[in-house]
Amino acid sequence: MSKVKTIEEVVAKLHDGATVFLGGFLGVGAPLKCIDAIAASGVKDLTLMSEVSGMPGGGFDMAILFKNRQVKKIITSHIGTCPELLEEYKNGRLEVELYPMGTWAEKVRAAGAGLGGVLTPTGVGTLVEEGKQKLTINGKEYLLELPLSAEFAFIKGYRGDKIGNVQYRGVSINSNKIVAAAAQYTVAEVNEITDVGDIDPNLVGTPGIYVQAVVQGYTFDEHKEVFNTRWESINALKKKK
Amino acid sequence: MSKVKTIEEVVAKLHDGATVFLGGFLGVGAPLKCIDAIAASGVKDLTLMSEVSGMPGGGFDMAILFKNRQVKKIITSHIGTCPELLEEYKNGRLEVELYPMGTWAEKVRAAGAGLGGVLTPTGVGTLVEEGKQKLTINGKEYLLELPLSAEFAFIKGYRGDKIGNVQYRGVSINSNKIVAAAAQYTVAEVNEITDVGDIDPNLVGTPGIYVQAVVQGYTFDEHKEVFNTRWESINALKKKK
Amino acid sequence: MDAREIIARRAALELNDGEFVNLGFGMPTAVPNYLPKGVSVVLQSENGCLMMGPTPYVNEGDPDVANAGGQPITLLPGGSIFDLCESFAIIRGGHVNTAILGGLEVDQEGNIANWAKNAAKNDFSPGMGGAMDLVRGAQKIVCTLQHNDKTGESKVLKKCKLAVTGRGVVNVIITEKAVFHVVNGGLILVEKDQALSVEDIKSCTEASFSVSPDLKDYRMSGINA
Amino acid sequence: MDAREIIARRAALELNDGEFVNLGFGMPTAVPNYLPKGVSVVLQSENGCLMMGPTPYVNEGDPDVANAGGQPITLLPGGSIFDLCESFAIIRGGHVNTAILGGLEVDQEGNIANWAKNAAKNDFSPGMGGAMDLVRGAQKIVCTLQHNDKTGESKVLKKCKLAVTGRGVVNVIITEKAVFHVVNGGLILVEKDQALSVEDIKSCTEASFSVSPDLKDYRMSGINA
Repeated sequence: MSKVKTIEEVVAKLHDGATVFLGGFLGVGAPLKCIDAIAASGVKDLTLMSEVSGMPGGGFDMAILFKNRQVKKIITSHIGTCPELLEEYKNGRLEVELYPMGTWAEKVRAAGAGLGGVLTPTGVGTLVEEGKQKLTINGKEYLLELPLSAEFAFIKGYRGDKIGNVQYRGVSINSNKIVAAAAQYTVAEVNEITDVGDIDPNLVGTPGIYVQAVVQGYTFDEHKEVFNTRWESINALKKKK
Repeated sequence: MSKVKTIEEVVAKLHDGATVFLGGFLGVGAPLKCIDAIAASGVKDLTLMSEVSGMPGGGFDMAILFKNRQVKKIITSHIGTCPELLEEYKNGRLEVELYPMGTWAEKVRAAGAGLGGVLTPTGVGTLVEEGKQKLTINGKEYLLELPLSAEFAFIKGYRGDKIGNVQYRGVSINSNKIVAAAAQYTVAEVNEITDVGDIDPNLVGTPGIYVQAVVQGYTFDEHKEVFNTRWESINALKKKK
Repeated sequence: MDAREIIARRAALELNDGEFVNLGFGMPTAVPNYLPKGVSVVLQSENGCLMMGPTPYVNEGDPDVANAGGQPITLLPGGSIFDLCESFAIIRGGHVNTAILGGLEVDQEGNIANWAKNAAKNDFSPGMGGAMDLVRGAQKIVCTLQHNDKTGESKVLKKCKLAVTGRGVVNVIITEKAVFHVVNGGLILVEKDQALSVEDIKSCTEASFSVSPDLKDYRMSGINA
Repeated sequence: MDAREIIARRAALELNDGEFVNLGFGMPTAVPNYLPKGVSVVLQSENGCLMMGPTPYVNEGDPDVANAGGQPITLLPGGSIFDLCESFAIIRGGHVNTAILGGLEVDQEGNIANWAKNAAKNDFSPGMGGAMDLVRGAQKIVCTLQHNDKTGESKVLKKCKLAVTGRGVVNVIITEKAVFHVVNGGLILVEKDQALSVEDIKSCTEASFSVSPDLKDYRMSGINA
């Protein structure tokens, strides 16, 4: 019962109007190959849920989905970095639902963890309060924030085994570990697919119980090249003297 | 500014009536040397907070603190395994406050994470409801569970560096990672104290920001021997044919 | 064959290949011994791992690998380790397919009591441990218990007398005499010991139940199933 | 010296050796360049690490090590990595000693506005990102901003006009002309540009403030402090 699938197989499960978590943070730790396949599939009216939006500069990561007008709504904490998204938003074709970054993460965690909600001090006294229940605990005000889940999650791991265990590498763990637990169908795009038993149990970031499919992304060498090329193109790396 | 201290130094900070988290789960991942030092210190009227109680069979782990009558109250999910605790309880000298195991963990996490509380379905319709606010979210009932914090936490890690980063090993991570974040003064007892930079950033389970002191516990070799001896003494290991 | 083995052999039939399973203390721990051919499941230990394996030999215990009883275990290939918040997120979040629990009592509304000897405050109950989380979280809850106590009283009741662990949470009740499904807050007898009539089951059961039109003889893994 | 450098040099004096610090985008990112001798701090990047180091060279970027702006960074020895829930648990839970943030406006009640250009719904605000969590969580909130806008209007107000990020959360306000402490919901002028009188500060500041009996000349790390 291997969970290894092709990207085409898993993307074919999407439908117009689907709710979809995209892991990553401004492109780092993003499931780049799955995003490209979603773009190619032409599926539309998606509700994307992502901690933040695309890597500054555009033309990378989730930007293509906005450029193709495949997204109806985004639920996130920040949209300022992705020009293609902003274009859709300013033209009135994109609905935006904003939560503070830590609140977004807790809402998704709550969904995966079977909690009915969490009380957070973040956003008290701000526009974020609107429409939310406020509770006072020991004299301090908190907002009740409800769970946020989706039908699908596309995450990016370093290594994944055939039963869905995922090992992360570096800060690419970011939102991937959180959204993996909160979707009905979680797809892990990884640099390397390993045999069962090849990942030290201590290094499993997302256990296979949360994962429905494992797909091959860029190899690690390709992954390095993709990012170094991208970062060089936006002058994000120091020049050698 | 090294956080490395002696066990005597950190235990001297305790006071009668202190609230203290003990990491571990039935002795596994317990800060055994710190517990012995707390016993030797004679500090009393402690409120202990521990996910569960001592390893079945008694005479190990936190048992000594009950035997010495140093504990006024325990906040936990289960007390059935530690004969010394039960003796105190049945004689009316120990107050017991019980929460379901997952609820206990979420309460402690909430304290460390600055949340005002979480809504959990666990315990709805049971004695656990008593005195708690009940909220209905989308037609389902939840209990509001409030944060649980303490003045001190004693945790057990595998390796710790001089700025307080802690790496765990195996299931000994259990409650240690959670309680480390929820105390004002967290002491990490480790098998090995390392230089800064010796722990791979991906392997840090509790970052130094949560840790105030690092103390040398049993070396890893001693640690193996302590557990194999203990487990053999309670016939928990298979005999070789 | 004693009642405990009968129940474990029947409970094993509730598990499907590839499922993630949590087993309570007592009778449920014997279930993996009777898994049908071709069925392999992943066992969760709620103290923080998946893919629990057998007990290690003397001197070969890993001091950092143990089960929810504090006893040494091994991990099978493909195992994973996590902290207790994550472990109960897995449980509460509905990610465990099946939990098989021992019950002190169960009733026709799907309530289960398995943590406190009685509901009184001075009962010195050992505490609920992880049982309340499990009954609210796992997708399917199987309650295993002997049909009657030592004095012959039914443990399958109209209403639990002990303090309950959860209300309306049980999906399947397995005793050594019968198997009931809990559907819409009522019991349906789906299997019974071949040697007993429906009337026999009625006379040793306090709970009301209906009889499945598809009533079968009691099945046991490795015996007749 | 331009206003931004002046502010960064002053803000650097708010940090103590060994502190865990979060720096917002813009001016605050320059602060580490001016840390006083003997002061070293641990920088958190809210996307999931502690102990942020400098930008790597071309072709030496690690594809899995980046900051909260999606830009490549390095980690210093002693670094640690965690997911976003943990990162914001660190922030919201009060474990960060000091956050230095840029402000669009700040007011005499300690309110700060730094995420939305105005409070109207069709403002196309970029979103609050992690700013609302930071202002509620860090032990000390330092708001840095230029004293006046391009038209000379004060940005240190009686009441923020923009949508606020948090209410009553700011502890220290640093402009290129003055430093205020926020105490009991009111401002105290604690430092001012030596070339300016208290009256000068009053005339370019909309907010009311009292003057510290211990009023000092404006200090800058590496210059006069």
